This record gives sequence, structure tokens and C-alpha cells, in this order.
Amino acid sequence: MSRSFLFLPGNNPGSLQNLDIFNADSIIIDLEDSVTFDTKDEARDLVYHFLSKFMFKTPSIYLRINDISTPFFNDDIDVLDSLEFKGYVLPKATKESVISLSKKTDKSIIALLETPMSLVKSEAIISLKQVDAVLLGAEDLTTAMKIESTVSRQEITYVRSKLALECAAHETLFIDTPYTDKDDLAQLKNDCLQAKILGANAKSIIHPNHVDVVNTVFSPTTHQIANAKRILKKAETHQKGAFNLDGKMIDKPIINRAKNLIAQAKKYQLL
Amino acid sequence: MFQIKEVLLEEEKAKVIHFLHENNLDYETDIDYTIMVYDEDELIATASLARNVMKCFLVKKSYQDQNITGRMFRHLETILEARSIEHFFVYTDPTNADIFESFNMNVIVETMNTVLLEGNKNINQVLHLLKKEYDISDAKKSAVIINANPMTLGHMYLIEKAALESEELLVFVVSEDASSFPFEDRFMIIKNATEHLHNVTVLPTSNYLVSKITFPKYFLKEDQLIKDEQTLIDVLVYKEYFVPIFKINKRYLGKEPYSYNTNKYNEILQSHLGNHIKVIERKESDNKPISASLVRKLIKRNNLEKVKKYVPKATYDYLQSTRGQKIIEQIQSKTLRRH
Amino acid sequence: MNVSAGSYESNDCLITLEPAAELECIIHSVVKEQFGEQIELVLKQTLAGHNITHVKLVINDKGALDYTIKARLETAIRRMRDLDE
Amino acid sequence: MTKKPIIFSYKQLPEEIDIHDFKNISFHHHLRNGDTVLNNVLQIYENEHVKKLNLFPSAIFPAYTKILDLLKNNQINGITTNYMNGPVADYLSHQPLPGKITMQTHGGRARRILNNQTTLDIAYIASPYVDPYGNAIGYKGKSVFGSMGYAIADAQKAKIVVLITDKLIDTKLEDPEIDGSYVDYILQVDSIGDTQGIVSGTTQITTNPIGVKIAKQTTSLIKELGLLKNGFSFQSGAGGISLRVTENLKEEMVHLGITASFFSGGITQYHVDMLEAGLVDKLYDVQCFDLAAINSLRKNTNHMPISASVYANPEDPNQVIKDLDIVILGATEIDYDFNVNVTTDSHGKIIGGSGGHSDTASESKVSIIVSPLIRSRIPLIKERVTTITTLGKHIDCLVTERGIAINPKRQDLIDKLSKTNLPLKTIKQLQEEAFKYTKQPKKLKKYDTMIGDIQDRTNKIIDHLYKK
Repeated sequence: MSRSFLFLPGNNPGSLQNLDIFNADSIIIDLEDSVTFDTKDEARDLVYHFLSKFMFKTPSIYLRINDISTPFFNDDIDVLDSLEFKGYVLPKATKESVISLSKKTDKSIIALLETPMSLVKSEAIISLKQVDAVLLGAEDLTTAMKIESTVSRQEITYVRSKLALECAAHETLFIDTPYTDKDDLAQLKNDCLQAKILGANAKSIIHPNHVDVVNTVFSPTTHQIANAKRILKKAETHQKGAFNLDGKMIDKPIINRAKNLIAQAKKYQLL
Repeated sequence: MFQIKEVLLEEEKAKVIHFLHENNLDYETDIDYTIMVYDEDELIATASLARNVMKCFLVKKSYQDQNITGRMFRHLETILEARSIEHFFVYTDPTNADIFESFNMNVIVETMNTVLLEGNKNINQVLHLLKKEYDISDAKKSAVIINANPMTLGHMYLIEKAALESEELLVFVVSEDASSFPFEDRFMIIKNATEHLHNVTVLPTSNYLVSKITFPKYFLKEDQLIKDEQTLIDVLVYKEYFVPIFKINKRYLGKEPYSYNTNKYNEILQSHLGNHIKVIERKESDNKPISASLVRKLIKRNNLEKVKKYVPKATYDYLQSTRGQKIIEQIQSKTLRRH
Repeated sequence: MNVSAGSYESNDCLITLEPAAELECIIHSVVKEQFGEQIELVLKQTLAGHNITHVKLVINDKGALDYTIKARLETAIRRMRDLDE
Repeated sequence: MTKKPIIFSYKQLPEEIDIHDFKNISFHHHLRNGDTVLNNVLQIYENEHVKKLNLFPSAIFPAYTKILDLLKNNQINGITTNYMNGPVADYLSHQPLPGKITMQTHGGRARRILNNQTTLDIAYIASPYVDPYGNAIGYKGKSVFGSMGYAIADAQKAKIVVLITDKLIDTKLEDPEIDGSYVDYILQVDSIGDTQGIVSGTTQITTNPIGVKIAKQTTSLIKELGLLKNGFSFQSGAGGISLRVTENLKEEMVHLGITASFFSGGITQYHVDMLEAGLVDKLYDVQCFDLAAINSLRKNTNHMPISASVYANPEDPNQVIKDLDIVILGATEIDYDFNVNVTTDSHGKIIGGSGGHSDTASESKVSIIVSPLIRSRIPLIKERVTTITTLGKHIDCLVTERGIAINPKRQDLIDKLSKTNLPLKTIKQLQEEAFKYTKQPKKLKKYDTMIGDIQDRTNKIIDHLYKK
């Protein structure tokens, strides 16, 4: 249900202790790319002691652990799994690594798809019941494919569309790749709109100053809210089964979606 | 996000040198490790290591309030840890002294353009310990500071002359291992050669004097001339720490007719210490002043008979030993260096 | 051989451990006047939790909160033990 | 008008002026860290062993190290200023003066000089562009610094006025900032300083996420208070968060299609851009914080240099800030009663001073403090601030990254905000939030050797400085 997933470096106390002020719906505490090889243990200990001391209802907390090919994968889970947090972001996810992770934890899993092979086999990963969301990692993907990142992001149109379609089919959340230029908020907005048009539900973020733009773009629109209100209003008088609204069939799943949307709008102070 | 990268390629090194030059800084030739800090594609900072000395710190002006120096310092600290070097130094601009003091470094000395700091040890403690270890009294005494690479009759003459004129004499041997003859061997030769002089104590300079730290350019080739500024640090360390701690009231120097750099050093010592300095004429043999470089030249040419004329017995005995033979081989296999 | 963990960043601290004949805590902190005693308490409790009594600990604190001080010390302790093995 | 006598070197000063007899000497700080006049003049006082001096610099910056030498030589009796930081401030925090330190406000300093309560003997005025008649402006010449606002009262009242310049022109200046009729001597030197030195590290808009968050909350607060309407007036200073608020307001103003009547105080590029975009009618400039502001003074007729008196003297009929709607200010500490400290750190060391803080807080309709709730484990909010710079009765709002506190005295503001989504909290609640992270800091012992006074703008003493 989040619009924004903000990455914060796991070995930086200044960022950790302020993670709840940036208005992000979810925070991804990073133990992977932003933590250098020789400070992996420092970051893990820091996150452990931070989450042992401070609890958060909002935002939701995810941990990006190290991938399964590293010696840190098991350490990260063994040390941190007992703590209160929402779930894991698994880098370089494959079907096998998601299954390995899910055997070690009951927490939610966001699969980070960032290798060409993971994109080829993405549906197999998305269809796993343990996967609650998919995050596109376009930087690593384009590097692996030896193609340049462009401002227009034309080069990832296909993978965005592919993931959007597969996520929709399996009712899984699709989180778009982050925008990397921290100062260009206008272009960030274009990037968000493009991802949304193609079917992304949310966006990951690597700089706190991007949160507002992302939240705005991925919030339910006033039109969507109005429509959901109408559905729920009508549903009050039709206790059972499906009913007709403006010539359309409204059934249980649609009512539930409307309820979710209204709950979301309230949470985001749009109502 | 800032990224720290180490310099690996020649073009990276060239880029760092250019960056330093733009800011009126030199890339020192003894550097063995350099890092660059990038903000995206922009080089914004650099710092280097020369063995146990951090130097050539530079942070682009617009980034100066973001603790980049702290990150570079921490990075270099871990490199030193990995190299098992505990005692280390920082050379920097005096305006940066505060920053390094906030990382627990102590200022040793400061000149107009440079400040020298040390980490994990304190020169006062080190020298007091040394004083205790060698059981040095609190009476007034003289000092000689020599590298003796290797010891010649010239050194012998200087020491004997100074010992004769003084109640007590300290012979400091340069601890830096940057010479043909290793420190331990140079030290042992001098000890043996001065055994008969009862008022002489031989002891190491322990990093602080005429070392690559206080005096990096001293160990360069003659054509790279030393500047007053670098010598000044060495002079100040001597004046502010060695003199008061060891109660030295006279320092004897050998006159150096050939080496421009040694002469320059002597001159600067005299200008800062005045009467404290006493220069002794160089001992001559066959109208030729005896110098260690001459001896090394002869060793290089394998003319050991001639060497015998210029060195004390202790040096000659050493050269005959297995240890000495090894060094001779090394010298002969290499092109000659000055020290 | 000493080990260390942490950084000189604001809100962080750098802790160095070195084997010693007895327990010694040296505290450098930008907030020593207000929090020096609290920092010492956290350090000593954490060391005691590991039964460590023969160590010289130096902390250079740039305004770290208790959890950070504790975490950095835990890392340093583990690194020291890994070194011993 | 008569031509003024010209002195050709600092060394000749004692030949012309009895520097031993005239003890009260003043300087201005417009060249900030680039100023060389203060050091060079005081070098003469050191050479001549002048004792028992009373210094009246409008502010003291880290570069003003000659003061330190005079202090060590025991040549200084008292110092009156509006702001100080750097080595001089450090020294004064530990070593009491024979006399005392008096910390004033920009308006209070002008007021006291103009109503003759402060007697200035000699005013040394660094002036970038001077004519032979002693007329001067600050926004032309080779060492330009823009407005000469803080020096004008000094010029009008000091017994002897010396302009120090590195650009003496031949023709008569029209419309000068310093009127030549007050001037006694012109001292011509090679350089009065480095213009680049006026740009301080703080005049950069913040990109720090916490600062950005505070600025955003502040912008929402201003909107919700209904202050953002056509013709409003605003002062932001040059702090990173304040400048971010200014930028946010700019976007809102464009969006709403409104314009402001004036911005006042220290002026930066950000303010100039808005003037040139037609978003604000006038800039009243008492001090330029960057080169863009200086350039603007030269070319924009609606960008006007004003004196410290016109800026903030409560007795000046033309006082600009009495019409101010909103001021954004900083704080190193704030307490339960909303008293603000920007003069010392929490250890009692002098690190700043009021400047226009207390002036603008007193006059503006709404004064807003912006600050992080925690800096390096030190919570912003105290039961009682270490030193009072501005009394709590003049402070209306505090905006932090973890919420907004409104002074209970402003029930009208609280009423306006009660139905909004803004995260309103009491100041004690905010303090508790901070303690959740930092724990409660140990109360530091109060020092007891008094070394100086803090005045408000009416020159009433509101607190004291103590020796650390």
C-alpha cells in the first residue's frame, strides 16, 4: 500500500534516526550497495541496535540485505530476523534465492529484479506467493546490458511494461526503479508519470528530497477517490452480492479495492 | 553520494596532480597510495599516504563543510591498520589543524605553511621513554645526529672531537630505513666504534628527526633541492622537543663541502639555533674530505682496500661479515643512490 | 594490534580497542559535558556484558546516540575476537 | 563642499589624529571575513601601545585577529558589538575584559549612537568608492561590498570620521551613502579587503533533507496562517533553511499569482532573483551577503541600501521592519518560554549574537524560528536557555523537523491553525521527542563570573555573559 520506498544507508546513524521524518510511506534500510565491503558488520550491528531501540508504526521498514551469493546473506538474516520490521528487499533476486529466503523468514519479501536473467524469468518470481512486491533495479540492468541510461528512460520501457503486466496478473505491487539525479525534481516528476502510465504502483527513491514528488504522483487521484466513495455509498444499501452502479457490475473484489483506496487516501491525508 | 576511489591508473594520478596544482599544491614523489573522492563524475577531494604519513589533503572549496576530510582520514586510517602501521603522521595546511585535532591527532610543530601532526603516539612520551630506556641524565650535554651510511672516519672524527669537548655526548642515529645500510647495522657499527668513549651514548632518533616524516626531501636525489620550509619542520622538532627533553646545549655538525642539501640543512640549523650549533671541519684523507658517499662509491667499485683507509675498524669488520657481504652485493647490483 | 569501528561523521563515533593490563576508557566527545557520564555507562555496561576487563577503549564521539555507541562497540569487540582466533 | 585631507598610509594616522586620547573607536563589518581595515588600523594601536581602548565594531569575524593581539597586550578595556565569532569570541569567553562586553542589536546600536548615549570618538569606515569631498558608496569600486548600512550612524556621530578607501575618484559623487559633510579624513590604501570574503558558508540554500523538511513545514505554516497574500512583506536572512523557505515561497507566489511589497535585511542572490522576476516590489538592503546582491544594488533602482537606523532603530520614524509581516530566524537554543539564544553555545562559549534577530522578532507580525530539534545529540529546547538573545515574548512560532510549536501567548495563531493538518505540539512535547533520542542532557553548572551584558533594542539589559 505504499507509494514511496525510500532507501537509506544502513551504516549512517544520522539517516537512521531521522527515517520517520521524510514522509516516505516505506523505508528500505540498505545493507547492500551503500555499505562498503569492510563495514558490512558495522552496518548490521548498527541496524540491529537501532531497530531494537526504536519501533515504528509508520513508515513501514524494509531491510535490503546482501544477496545470496555473498557470505553476508545468512549473517544478515540470522542477526536481524528476530527484530520488528515489515520485510526484506532481496537484491539480484532469482526464483531460487526467494525460496531460500522464504524458508528462513515469515516476513514479507520484495524481489529486486536487476539482472537480465531475472527479467527474462520475472513471471516465475512474481508468481511465488512469498513475493509481495517487485522492485525494478534499472541501473544494474542497463549496466549488465551495456546500454546507457537516458533522460527519457526509453531503454526501460519494455521491462517496465513487462513487470507491470505480470504484477497486475498476479496482484503484486510493482515498484519502479529510483531516479538518480538528486537535484532535478522536474525530470523526476516526468519519470514518475511515465512509470505510472506504464503501470507502476509505487516508486523507490534514493534521496529524501524526492519523496514529495513521488507521493504526489502515486497518490490516488481525486477522480479515483470520488469513484470509490460512490461505490462504498451504494454498497451500504446492498448488503449482499453484486449490484449495478451507473450501468456497471460492482462485485466483492471491486468493493474491497474501493475500501483500500479510501483507507489509503485517509492515510495520506487526502481526505 | 560521495564515492572514495583509490588511484590505480596513470591518468587518474595525472588528474590528481592537476587538481593539486590548480590549488597550488604539489604531489609529493614519495607517495605510495592516493585516494580520490567523487561527487558523481566530479573530482572533489584527494588525499595520499607516503608509508606512515598522510599528506596532500585537498577538498574543493564548495565541499569544505561536509566532513569529507573526516571520511578520507578514516579511509586512510583503515589502510594504515591493514598495513599494521600504528604510529602515523599528517602533513597539512595550518588552517586544517583543528580538523585533525578533532580526530585525536596531536600537533607536533607548525610553521607558516605547514603543520605536522601525529596519531596514536605523542612525541613527548616517546622521547621521555627513550630517555628513560637509555638512562640519560638531566645534565647539560652535546649531541650529534648522523645517518652514517656507513660510518666513516669522518663521523669518527666528529664524534671524538665532540666527546672531547663535552661532559656527555649523545649520538643519535637516524632510524629511518631508507639508506643502503639498514638502521640496525648502522647503529651497531657506531656502538662498536665508540665503545672506548665513556661519555658517549648511542641512541635512535625514532622517526622524529631527519626522517621521511620531518624531512621527506632529504632522502631524494641531490638534483631535487630541499627548500627551507621542509627543513624548518625538522629543525623545529629538534629545537622544541629534543633540546629540552634531553637537555642538549650544543649540537655538533660536520662541514659538508660536497652535498648542497646537507650544507643547506646545516645553514638553516645555524640560522635557527645560532650558538647552539658548532660546525667541525671535515676530516680529510689525501686532501680529500671523507664522506659516506665516497665510501659507497668505492664499495660499488669493489675497492675494499681503499675503503679500509676511510672507515673505522668497526665498519670494516662489519663489511667482512656475512651481513656486510650481503649489503655489498646489494650495493654493487644497484645503481648508486646518494644515501 | 588494535581494532576499531565507526566513523568521524556527525552523529557517529569511532571506537578503538587495544589489549591492556586493565580496563581503561578514554572519552573524547563533542558533548562530553552533557553526556560524558552516560557514554561511559553505555561503554562499561556493554564491556561488562562481554566480560571484558583488560582493554583500553578510546572513543571519539561526534554526538552519537546510545544505540550507535553500543553498536560500534559490539562490532569492535567482535572484530577483536575474530582477530584472536 | 571642501576637499578632505588625505592620509597616505596607516602609519601616518598617529600624526594626524590623537589616537591615545580618543579611546572609543568604531568599525563596520560589511566586508565580513574579507576585511583588512580593522586589522591594519589596530596594528597602529598596537605599535603605539595605546591602552584602555573601547572598541565598537558592528560585528567581529574570525579574520579580525588583530583584536586578539591587543587583548593579549591588555590594550582593550571594553568591546561593544552586535555579533562575534571565531578566535576573538573564543578568547573573550574565557578571559574577562577590564571593562565588559556589551552585545547589542543592529537597531539598538544605531539608536544608542544617534541619541548620543554611545560616544564614538573615531569611526574608521572602510569605503570602496570615495570622492575628494568624503562622499562614499559601497556598491562601486574594486573592493565592493554593497550597502554601507551599519556605518552610517557612526559617520553621523563620531567626533572624527576617517574613510579608508582603495578607490578615490576625482569627480563628485551624487546621492552618497556616507555624506561627506561628516567626514574628516580620507585614508588612501592599496586595498581595503577582499570582496569574496563577504560570502559566508551559510548563504547557501540547504539541500540537507532535514533542513528541506523544516523549510517545507515553515512554508505550509505561513500559508495556513493566511500570511501569503498580495503585498506581504518578508525577511529571511541568509541561513540555509531560511533561503529554502524563500525558494518555496517563490514557487507558491508564482502559483498563486501574488507579489510581495518588500524584503528587508541581509540580501542574497535569491532575493535579487525574485525582485528581477517581479515577485517583490522593493529590497531594503542593510547588508549584501553575496556578489549578486552587490551587482543588483548597482543596477536595480528598487533595490535600496538603507542605514541600520532606517532598518531597525525603534526611534527612527522611517523604520522599515515595523511594517514586516514575517521574519524567519535561527536559534542555537530555545526554552519553555520561547526565549531564544543565538549568542552562545550551550557551554556558554560566545558564537554569535543578535544582529537583527531581536529587532525583527520584536517588530514583525509573526516571527518564526526554524531549527533542527537535535544537533549532534544536543537538544534545541531547554528549560532555560544559556543566554537570552531575544525574549520569548517576541517569538511566535518554532518549526522543527518533528513538529511545530506556537507560543501560547499567540492564541490567535493557535486558533487559526487548529483545524489544519500541521503537526502542532507544545514546546515541552517537542522536547520530550528529542529526549527520546538523546536522553536528558546533564545540566551544566552555571558560571558565576559576569563578563558582559546582552541588551535588547531599547538597550535594556536582558541577560549577562559569564566567563566559561
